[in-house]
Amino acid sequence: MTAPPGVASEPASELATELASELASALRDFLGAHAEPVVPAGDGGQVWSRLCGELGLAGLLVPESHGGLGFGPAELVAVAAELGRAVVGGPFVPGAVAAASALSTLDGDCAGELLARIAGGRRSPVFVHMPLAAARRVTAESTVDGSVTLTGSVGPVLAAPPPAPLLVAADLGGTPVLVLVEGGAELTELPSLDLSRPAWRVVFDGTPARVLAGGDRAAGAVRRAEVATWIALGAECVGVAGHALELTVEHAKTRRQFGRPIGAFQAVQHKLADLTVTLEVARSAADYVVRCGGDERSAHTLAVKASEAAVTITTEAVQLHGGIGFTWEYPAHVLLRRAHAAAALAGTPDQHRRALFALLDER
Amino acid sequence: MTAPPGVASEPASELATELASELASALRDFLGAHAEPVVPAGDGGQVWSRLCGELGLAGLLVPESHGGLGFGPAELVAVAAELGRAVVGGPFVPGAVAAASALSTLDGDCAGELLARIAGGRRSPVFVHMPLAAARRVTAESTVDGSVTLTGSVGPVLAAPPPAPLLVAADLGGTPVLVLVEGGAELTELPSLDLSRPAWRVVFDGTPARVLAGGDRAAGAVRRAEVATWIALGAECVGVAGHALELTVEHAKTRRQFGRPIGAFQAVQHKLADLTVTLEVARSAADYVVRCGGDERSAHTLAVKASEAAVTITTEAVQLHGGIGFTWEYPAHVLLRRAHAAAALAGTPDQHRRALFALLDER
Amino acid sequence: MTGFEDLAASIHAFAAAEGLPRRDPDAVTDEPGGGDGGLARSVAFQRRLFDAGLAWFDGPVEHGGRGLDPATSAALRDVLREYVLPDQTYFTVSRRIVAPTILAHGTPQQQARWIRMLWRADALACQLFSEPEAGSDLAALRCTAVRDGDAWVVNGQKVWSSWAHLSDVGELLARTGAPADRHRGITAFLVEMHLPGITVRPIRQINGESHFNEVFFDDVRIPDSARLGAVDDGWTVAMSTLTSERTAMGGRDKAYLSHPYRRLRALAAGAVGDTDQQLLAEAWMREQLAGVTADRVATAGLSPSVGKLALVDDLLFYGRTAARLLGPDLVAGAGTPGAFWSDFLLSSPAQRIAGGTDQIQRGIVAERVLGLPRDRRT
Amino acid sequence: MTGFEDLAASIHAFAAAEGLPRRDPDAVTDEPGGGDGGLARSVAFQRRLFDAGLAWFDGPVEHGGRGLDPATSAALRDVLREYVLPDQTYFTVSRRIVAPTILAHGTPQQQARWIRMLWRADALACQLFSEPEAGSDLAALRCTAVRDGDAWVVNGQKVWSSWAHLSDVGELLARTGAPADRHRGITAFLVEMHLPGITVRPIRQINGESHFNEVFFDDVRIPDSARLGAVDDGWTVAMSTLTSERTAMGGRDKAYLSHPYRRLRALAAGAVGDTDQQLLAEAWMREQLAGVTADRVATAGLSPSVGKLALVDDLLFYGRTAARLLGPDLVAGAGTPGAFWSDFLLSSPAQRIAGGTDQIQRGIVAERVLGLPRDRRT
Repeated sequence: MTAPPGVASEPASELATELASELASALRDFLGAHAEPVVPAGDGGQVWSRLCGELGLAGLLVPESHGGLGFGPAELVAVAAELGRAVVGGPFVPGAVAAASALSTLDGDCAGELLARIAGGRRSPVFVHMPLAAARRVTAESTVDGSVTLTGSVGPVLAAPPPAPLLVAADLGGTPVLVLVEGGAELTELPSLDLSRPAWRVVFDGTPARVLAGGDRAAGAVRRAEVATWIALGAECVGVAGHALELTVEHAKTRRQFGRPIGAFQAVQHKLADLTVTLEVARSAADYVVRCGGDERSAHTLAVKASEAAVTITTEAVQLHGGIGFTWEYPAHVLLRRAHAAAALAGTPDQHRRALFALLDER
Repeated sequence: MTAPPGVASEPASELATELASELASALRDFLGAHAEPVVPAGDGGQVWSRLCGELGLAGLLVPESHGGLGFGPAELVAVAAELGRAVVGGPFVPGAVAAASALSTLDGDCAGELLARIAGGRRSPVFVHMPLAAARRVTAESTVDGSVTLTGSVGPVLAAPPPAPLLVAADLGGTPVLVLVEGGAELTELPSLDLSRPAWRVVFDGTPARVLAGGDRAAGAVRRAEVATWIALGAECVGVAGHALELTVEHAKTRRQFGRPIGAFQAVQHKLADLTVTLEVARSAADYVVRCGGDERSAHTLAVKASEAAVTITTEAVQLHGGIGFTWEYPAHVLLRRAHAAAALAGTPDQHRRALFALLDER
Repeated sequence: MTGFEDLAASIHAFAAAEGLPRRDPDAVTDEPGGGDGGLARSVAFQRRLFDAGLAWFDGPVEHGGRGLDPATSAALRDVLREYVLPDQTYFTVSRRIVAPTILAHGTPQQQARWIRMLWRADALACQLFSEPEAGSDLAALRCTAVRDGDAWVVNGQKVWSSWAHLSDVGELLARTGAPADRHRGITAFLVEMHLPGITVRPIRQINGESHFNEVFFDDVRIPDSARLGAVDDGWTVAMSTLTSERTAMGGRDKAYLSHPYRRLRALAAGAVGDTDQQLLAEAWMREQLAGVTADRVATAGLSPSVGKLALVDDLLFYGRTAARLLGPDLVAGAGTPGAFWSDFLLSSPAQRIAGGTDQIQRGIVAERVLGLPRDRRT
Repeated sequence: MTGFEDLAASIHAFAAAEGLPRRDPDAVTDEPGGGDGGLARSVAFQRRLFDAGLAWFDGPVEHGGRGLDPATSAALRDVLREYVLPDQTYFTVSRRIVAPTILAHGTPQQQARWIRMLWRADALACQLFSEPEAGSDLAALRCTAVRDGDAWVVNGQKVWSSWAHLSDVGELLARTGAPADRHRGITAFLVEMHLPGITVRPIRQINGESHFNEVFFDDVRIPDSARLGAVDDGWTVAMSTLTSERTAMGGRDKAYLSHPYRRLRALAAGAVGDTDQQLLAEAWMREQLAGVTADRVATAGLSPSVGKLALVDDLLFYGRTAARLLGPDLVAGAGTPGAFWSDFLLSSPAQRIAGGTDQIQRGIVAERVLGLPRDRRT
């Protein structure tokens, strides 16, 4: 068995973990000042834009040689968890995570320029891809001038509105290719569950594109982007779950019924204890990703455990809040929406377990 | 879609249901006097023998024309639940249920005589069969004198020790046959989980047998026996689960910790409430079998819901009893053992759900 | 079954005259949550149904019912369910929760005044029970009713009142004794919702809709003739209402999600993998058993709280299963199955709160079904 | 990491001299529950290991430990775990539960007397905490110790005491104040198990084995020098012991079930269906994460109660999964995987009681981790 591709090939050093925790703490302060309380509707990506401008987060995974922060899985996990916690919008996952991960595997001026664009935050590309989808849905055809045209569609996926260039995984006569689309794709925003971050459907109909890589290099770049996406969405879910549990514990301490805080009732206490265990197992999965240097198996593990934890905890959070949790104004549903959407877009736990078993049974 | 084969083809009449409930009540009185408290070790089938002798239960499903009680699914469910409740041993399932169900579908003197033997309780045959097994494991070969010889093995299965004749489903050159083995099979008792009722491995090695039916009639007889087995083991599980919950509720009312009965603690109350819901859903599944006249889909449903309920409730019962539930002398583990064994021998819930989906998707 | 055949024939004839479409057993059309099918159409239909004598089979004859036994009535409702009816969810509180309470506890005048109107959809009713500080702990309610001659003056706030914005009458619980008396100092009333001093303010829900309301009482005068039950005996009335509510929530008449199996089956296109087969078979079983359990609640004395807890578990399973089957298509936007199930995932949790939270139901099962010692709540 | 390389080399050399087989990462050999590998062999091995300075990496040097930091020690234990060792389960209570308590609360004399002996397997220890009427409610214990000059006289009964039938010393909790004082009137002692008046009676367990005991005290005289901690301050000592116990139960050193993934994988022969693939992948993930969680308990301040609850959930999952994969082979009799898993299904529930029940652990998480208001227990 060859080493599975991952966000990085080395286990995280202790220094990296320390850095990650400082980064998370700075981020939480920033978001505490600018993004709390969680708002029901999207912020149009404003918070994310400020994070890029003020903290350079767009370049999180971009090598320092291309103007980025050059961070690894430890920092990715820490940052994504904080962004999830505050339900931040914007193209963090498809751009700073997926596109940067894919491009980092490639040489060449074009990839380098795109990475610099990501770090600089202008005309940054986003990677549009259906994780774990059964079939590649976009086909490429060669044209006389050496470029290609794309036909097909992907979605729902995370993306960014035009004029963001798109990185697309496509099939060119049986060979995988990674291509860049600078315009001409039709993007439809899907107004749906997660009000803070829409999903998109992207349709290509003879859309011109430029091949960045083909064959094994394309497949490797795509896989790296996928793995990073799973890690980012999984870590977001850890943040969402932690926030939902905190809100619920706080509610249990302050809401009084039958003459005492509802958190003094054993039924509520034990339910919250069980949810704590669920959350901590998901946190262990985040730690596991860092320990494994973001390898593929750990990414599947985080995607499963974190998305299940986020969905369970946000669902129970709504219930434990009673009527108030069921109102539009209270943030419980904002977290529930993000949990479901992130889980859906990361690929279902069933798909991840299936893919993981295939890796385990390879040898 | 043709009507699925079942224990009986008609939905239960109200009269049948009334009869069933009277039968159950008589049986509980009898077992209360002769089989309580539950004993850790097997009783060698003594209680079952008395039930056959005094209440004629061996002939439960045998038509009245052959000396039986001629009952249907309502009574089967009621009786099996009481036998499960008291963890009664003996060849109730492979004999009174499975063999009688298979033979009831056949005409002919031989089948009639075997049914009469079941009702009479002497040299009664038992049906040995792997429910939901992937492949038929016994092959038959014709001999010159018109009978057949069997080769292969089945097990773990419910059976009865020699000299009980065996009904066996076998494959004769691609055609299913139902055969009778009057001797010559090698039976090994498997001393295992359920101390009150061993499982068996049955090996045939050129064992002479007599063909009772072939082709569709054999397949129909086998299917009828299977469906009846699922219903009987499922209903046993309902009885086991109900008994385990009663013991636990009683323990919660009497065991005191922190100055009050543990059943006054909300955590224990809510756990017991959840187990009650689990039990009642399984009881609804038993009712559903009766409503559907014991059809195949309802049998799968009962097998799944009752075995899951029995395993869950007996497992939690052991936990809720604390240390005492973990001792050999206390009956909690006897119920746990029967629950696991009945669930294993009925076919796993996964197998039943798979088979059920195939039926649902047939049309 | 006396009269069954005749009445079934009447139903079919009525349906033919109304042009009601047969319910296609393979079609999946109903929406969960309901209440969006057009009130006027539902009301008009309900009046014709009632006038045809086909709305209330087990109701007393003097109030417009047919006076039939429960089993026959259930069978007749099944016949009616063979047709696609206009949205019935507006009427659940009126017919299945408030009307039975008035029948059990109301004066002959109150019964004559309201019951026929509620069943004929000439009036809609709501419950006025919960308050911001009295949810699960209903006995902590603070809204007061103070006697003033032959009237009562009501002040306070209610919340989570379904359909209050559409209702003509509300079943109000108000404090008439000292707060320390808890459940002993409460009286029930039937309040006309159009009285001066009543303000109804819809609450925007998690899914953007508004079926719940806050209701404010500011010196609202109601006559003593509107009192339901004895003074300070409102707790008895309330418990009877809540039992009806739990029964209604788990009953066949108001399945929160119709056709769960078929809805989910439609999400698994092509060759269904083994895991999805398992999920779908489980969904099918749950759907069948929910019907049996509802019948056992209605006719065999099974605790409505058991039925409601089983229902809640089913709803969680259906939601989770839909998310598993849909994958990314859960967020596929308006008009798709993803949008339907997104709304379901957001709105179904209300079933775990309304009519008593899961925790309250478990407490009821523990104490009343299992006879465990009373938990020290007060 | 100072000394790591040298000590790792020493371990490999020791293992070679002992002829210890390498643990085959693909083999699945250990048994759950343990304690059936032969006490004499385990004891003799443990003495040689201790004398080689390879038994206790993070222990104080004066008691025979190496005085290394936790991370290095954990890494060295991982090196040792590359080999198949004689059954270590006899020693868990001695080394991981009682010895740390003596280190934290014992006098210098008690430490000198016992700690080395416990780590060198010259003595085995047991806990004497639970009583028939004091299980989860440990503060209700009734076994008394009455002062008599420079000694204490102990009377009463203990129960569920693991390995008491093999032990040389027991950590006893006895009532020295009034029963109404509850946890304030309890004192801890280190009782030599061979004293006159002590009777140990094994309890036959659910799976037919006997690792637990009842222990009876009949006018047993113990010197005051055997007292652990201050008079009436035994609760502090007990809490420290219980924390060690919870940590030990969730730790890597005593994984209750070794190699769960490989054991379960071996049950699925041939082409593995999708449902079974899902179950196996889930088992693999749980196995990996249990290791991370145990490390977080050991080094990152995660509550041992969280670790223990996660472990219990894993054990339930493994048992259920084995039953699903085995089908009828669960009852296939002695010497088969079915027999192994049957025993597991019977014996693993003890993990949900020992060291504090699931309910007790949840209470600890609620109060100490989440800071919820104290539940009214006393």
